Amino acid sequence: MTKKLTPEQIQQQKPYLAWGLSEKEYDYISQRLLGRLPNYTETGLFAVMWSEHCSYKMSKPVLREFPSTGKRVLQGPGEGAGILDIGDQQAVVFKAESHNHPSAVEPYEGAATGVGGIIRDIFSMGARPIAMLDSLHFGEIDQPRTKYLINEIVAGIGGYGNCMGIPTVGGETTFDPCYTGNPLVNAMCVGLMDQADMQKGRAQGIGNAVMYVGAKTGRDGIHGATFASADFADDKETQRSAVQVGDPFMEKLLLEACLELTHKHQDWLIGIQDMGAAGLVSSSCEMAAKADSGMELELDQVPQREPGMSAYEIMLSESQERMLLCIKKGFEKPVQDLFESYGLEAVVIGRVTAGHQYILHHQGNKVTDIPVSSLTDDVLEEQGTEVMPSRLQQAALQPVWQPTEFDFAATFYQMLQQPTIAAKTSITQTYDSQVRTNTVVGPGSDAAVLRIRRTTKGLAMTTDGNGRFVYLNPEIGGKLAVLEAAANLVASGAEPLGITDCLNYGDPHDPEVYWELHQSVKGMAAACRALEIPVISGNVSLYNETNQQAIYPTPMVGMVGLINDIQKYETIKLKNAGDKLFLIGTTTDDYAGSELQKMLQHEISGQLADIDLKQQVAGLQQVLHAVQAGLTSSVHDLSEGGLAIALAESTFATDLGLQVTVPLTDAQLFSETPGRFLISVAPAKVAQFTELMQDKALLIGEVIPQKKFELKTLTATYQLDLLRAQKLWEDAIPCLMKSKA
Amino acid sequence: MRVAVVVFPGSNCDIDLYEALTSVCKVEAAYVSYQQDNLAGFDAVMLPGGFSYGDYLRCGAIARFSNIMPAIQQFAAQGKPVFGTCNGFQILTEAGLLPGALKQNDSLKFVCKTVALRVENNQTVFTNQYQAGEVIQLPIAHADGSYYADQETLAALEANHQVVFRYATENPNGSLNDIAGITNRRGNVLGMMPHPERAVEQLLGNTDGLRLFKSLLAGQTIKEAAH
Amino acid sequence: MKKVRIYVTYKESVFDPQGETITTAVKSLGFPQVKEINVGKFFDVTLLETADLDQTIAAISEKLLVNFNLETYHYQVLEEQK
Amino acid sequence: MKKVRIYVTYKESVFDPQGETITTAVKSLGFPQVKEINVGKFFDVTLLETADLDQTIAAISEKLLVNFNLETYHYQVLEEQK
Ligand SMILES: Nc1ncnc2c1ncn2[C@@H]1O[C@H](COP(=O)(O)OP(=O)(O)O)[C@@H](O)[C@H]1O
Ligand SMILES: [Mg+2]
Repeated sequence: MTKKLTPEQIQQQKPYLAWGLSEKEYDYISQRLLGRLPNYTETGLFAVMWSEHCSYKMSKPVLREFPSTGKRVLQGPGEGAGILDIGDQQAVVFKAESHNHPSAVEPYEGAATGVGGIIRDIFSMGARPIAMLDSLHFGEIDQPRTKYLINEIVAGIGGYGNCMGIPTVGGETTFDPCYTGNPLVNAMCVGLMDQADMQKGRAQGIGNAVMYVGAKTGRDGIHGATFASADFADDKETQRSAVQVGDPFMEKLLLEACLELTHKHQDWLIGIQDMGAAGLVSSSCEMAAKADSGMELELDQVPQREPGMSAYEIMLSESQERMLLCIKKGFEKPVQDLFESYGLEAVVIGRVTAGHQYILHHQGNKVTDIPVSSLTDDVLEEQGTEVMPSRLQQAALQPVWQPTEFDFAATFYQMLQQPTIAAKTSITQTYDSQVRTNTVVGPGSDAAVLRIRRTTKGLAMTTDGNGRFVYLNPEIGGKLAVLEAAANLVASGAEPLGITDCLNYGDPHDPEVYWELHQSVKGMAAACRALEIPVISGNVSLYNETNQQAIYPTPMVGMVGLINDIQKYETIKLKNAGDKLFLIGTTTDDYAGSELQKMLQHEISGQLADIDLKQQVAGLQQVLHAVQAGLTSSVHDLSEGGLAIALAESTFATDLGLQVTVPLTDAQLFSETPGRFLISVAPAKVAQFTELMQDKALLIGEVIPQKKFELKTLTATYQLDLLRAQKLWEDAIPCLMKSKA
Repeated sequence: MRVAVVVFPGSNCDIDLYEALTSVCKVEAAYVSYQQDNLAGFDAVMLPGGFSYGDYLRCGAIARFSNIMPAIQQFAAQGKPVFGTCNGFQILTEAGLLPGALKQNDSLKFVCKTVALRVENNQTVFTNQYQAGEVIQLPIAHADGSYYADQETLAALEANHQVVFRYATENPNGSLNDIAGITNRRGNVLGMMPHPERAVEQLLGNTDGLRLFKSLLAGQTIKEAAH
Repeated sequence: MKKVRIYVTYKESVFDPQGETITTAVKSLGFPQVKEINVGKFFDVTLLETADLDQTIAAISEKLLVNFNLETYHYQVLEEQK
Repeated sequence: MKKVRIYVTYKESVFDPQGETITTAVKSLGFPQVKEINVGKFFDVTLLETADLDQTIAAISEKLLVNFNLETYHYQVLEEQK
């Protein structure tokens, strides 16, 4: 430990620069906000609270573009998670969180603690977490380090969720070289609650107690928040470790104890919030700021795992599995007893005070005395500079890539083995997707579906994002991310309700990156408005770079939808021989950013066709109506790999085959034109179905009882081997993982 | 019939058992905390799956010292039905109510999927509604489900027909003799890695577990009728 | 205070999938000279000086730390502490 | 042949929830004299005699057996074998 610097030494030696605070910010804090020089602890608090990770100082102006209101919104952005009304006095709660940087350094614990953090966000709202989803983006499976990252990250996600007894029901996994040094690990948690149990993270009422519950505070994760916001260089080993270690067992106890408190003892409780990034400082000052209260904390009361921790370390520690409560004066003892019955410690560490100061005492000294709002609300917003990336300016001049002659059958089998398309069973099988017995559709279909017990309803959920499209055109790519998520829900029979997101980008000080961020958010926002759904929560992860090489701009969309009659959910699998096959939506030559292009060209290029949002949304609605009316036997939206892959996928794990004739070229079977679906319909329902779909449904064939795939395109006829296809698709990722690099 | 569903710190399939019993089978059930020390008024005891004590040390190793365990031992000694699935099975072996032990899966990974099981013994209070030799499908979800016992114990298990369920097509974890579920000598304590409580509703795609609960109820009626 | 290290391993007859996997991995990483790797765990127990140290350690091991169906153990007193 | 035992433990500052849970369990089983239990693992590596034993062991540990984010290791040559 370095000896603590005096305020004057801090001013002269500027250690805050290394902590991420700029000189301009430091001067603003000392001259305008405090009227004096901040001491060591205070400077540390400012550095972490004013980091992008905690303050969103650069992304905030962009995030304002998202629609966040609507008739179902009970809680929009700003709390632990957003809440939507689903009728019957119930609500669905969800949020997504990124843990990219911690996972790049320590993949198992990084992924595990990411899951732990997002779960706490959900139960801090008073909701019972009912499902987890993830969104994983890795480099190509051709290096030992990537294999290690995949194994450990997947194990970390499963390790935490499985132990908590929260099913991991869906997600996405893609592979591109840009994620090699900086994998993306986004996790989403969905909760269910009675509206009467809704909680907020606020501390108010002079004299009320601030209570700390859960794990003890250690030195782990000090500067985690600023570390998450700092550019990423190759890691080094040290003797000490600041890596946070997750304890899902502790979190399970914490979950049950907090739910008992929020559901049964609302008269004791004023507010509750989890300690996430920047631990105790962010949770406590946010709780005070939201209620416009003052707060005084006694840091010696904070349960500590290690001796000799400084005030700075106690406040900034990111030890996991901790919550902060504001409890009505006089109820401290019953709260302690409640947590004690779960084997957990609950300790009064401070009080809500009159005024608006944030005061910390440690070992007899007042170590901090600053206005609450200076940490939370007075942050200097930073308007980024924006420049269209030069690659896009050049792309406009280049000829469009079109696949020329290729061997269709060979390409078909090869496409099924591309890891982004191939079966993810080797991953999803290590997640408990069924615990709590509500999972109607688990991993492997377009969206996951859960029933809501004691109602006739269900919830569908999905995570989607395609960095390639966003890289080629951030605005259109942003629209596509939202539309793809909506298509996955609609295919499952659900009406989209709202989204959460993780915005994964490079260094926002790079004007090209900032432009990408802004444009893609614009696209996402436009799609949300067209769908009339709000963005109710989200997370921004910037500085996703290794050695100055940024990832594809990768916004992840987590979307939740409502199924009114759970008996009418839909899956992608063919059900009966004799069912007619329909292709919905027109197919054009869209290969820019497609899996086909990536496979054949080893890189992506070109321009995306513009999207008519109105028409897209109308198309989604028609499909939804068809599913809701019970006219479909199976529905699959077309995404990576286009129609050819969707056809194959819908036969896998069935005894059925296909007889298909399409007015498309061989290449067009792999085109990724958005807004299309593959739907099978029982003969008796065909008339009603085609009438409902008007001219949009093109009859392309029939489901047959043999395991065969007969395909006639504009140019040729093919007999494809479905058993071989399925085997290649299933074995692709396990084989790559086993192969020696 | 009244069934106790025992809840240990870290249990997480407790609700699954409870709902299978109450919502689906319409049987009276109650959660019983690991801190309780008696089971008066219950006709059967069920130990749920999950991660008692985080699976720290060994799965089930710490839970077996809970306050409730002597009551379960006594309950079993009286010949009353005791059932454990997944972590419940692990706890029953750690407590010595069932022989052998459950090791880490050979794959070293957690595995969640549906597997085929053969009903090897349908003469138990838990399996009388199945056909002998019948192959059923049940979900598994565990990281430590590889059954191990020494040769002598295995031979005795086989000789006494204590192997009730065996993996039928693929052995997902490395269990010796493909063992998925066993009873004690007397047949009133059953432990199994698969989760019958996850397979009791058509909506969730599988009802092969339902007859395990129905078996218990059928046994009850027979006994009551004989009074 | 005493510090005792209790070593726990699988019995000879019990297959150890982890040991096997690690052995294979190490060999394929370019260490053909490695013949075998066995894995075990140990518990460092810090406890107050007692007259019956042996019995205490045996009791803790047999009651909790070791599963005799699978495992076996031995221990070693590590160092004298104040 | 040589037999080397590599001991792997968490670094000092790393939180070990398992060790904590086991300590609590042991105390509550009637062993109040126990102050702390730390858990570690060990690898018994059997390998052909090599000149550069130290480097080999270090390489195996660093490449595969030890996660330096959290863990640290040391080793000991166990016995001479033929
Ligand atoms: N990392 C993951 N975790 C959980 N489920 C996953 C993961 N990756 C893929 N899946 C599941 O695999 C199926 C196929 O995923 P994907 O190809 O992304 O579907 P889509 O193209 O319809 O969005 C989905 O059901 C998805 O939930
Ligand atoms: Mg889809």
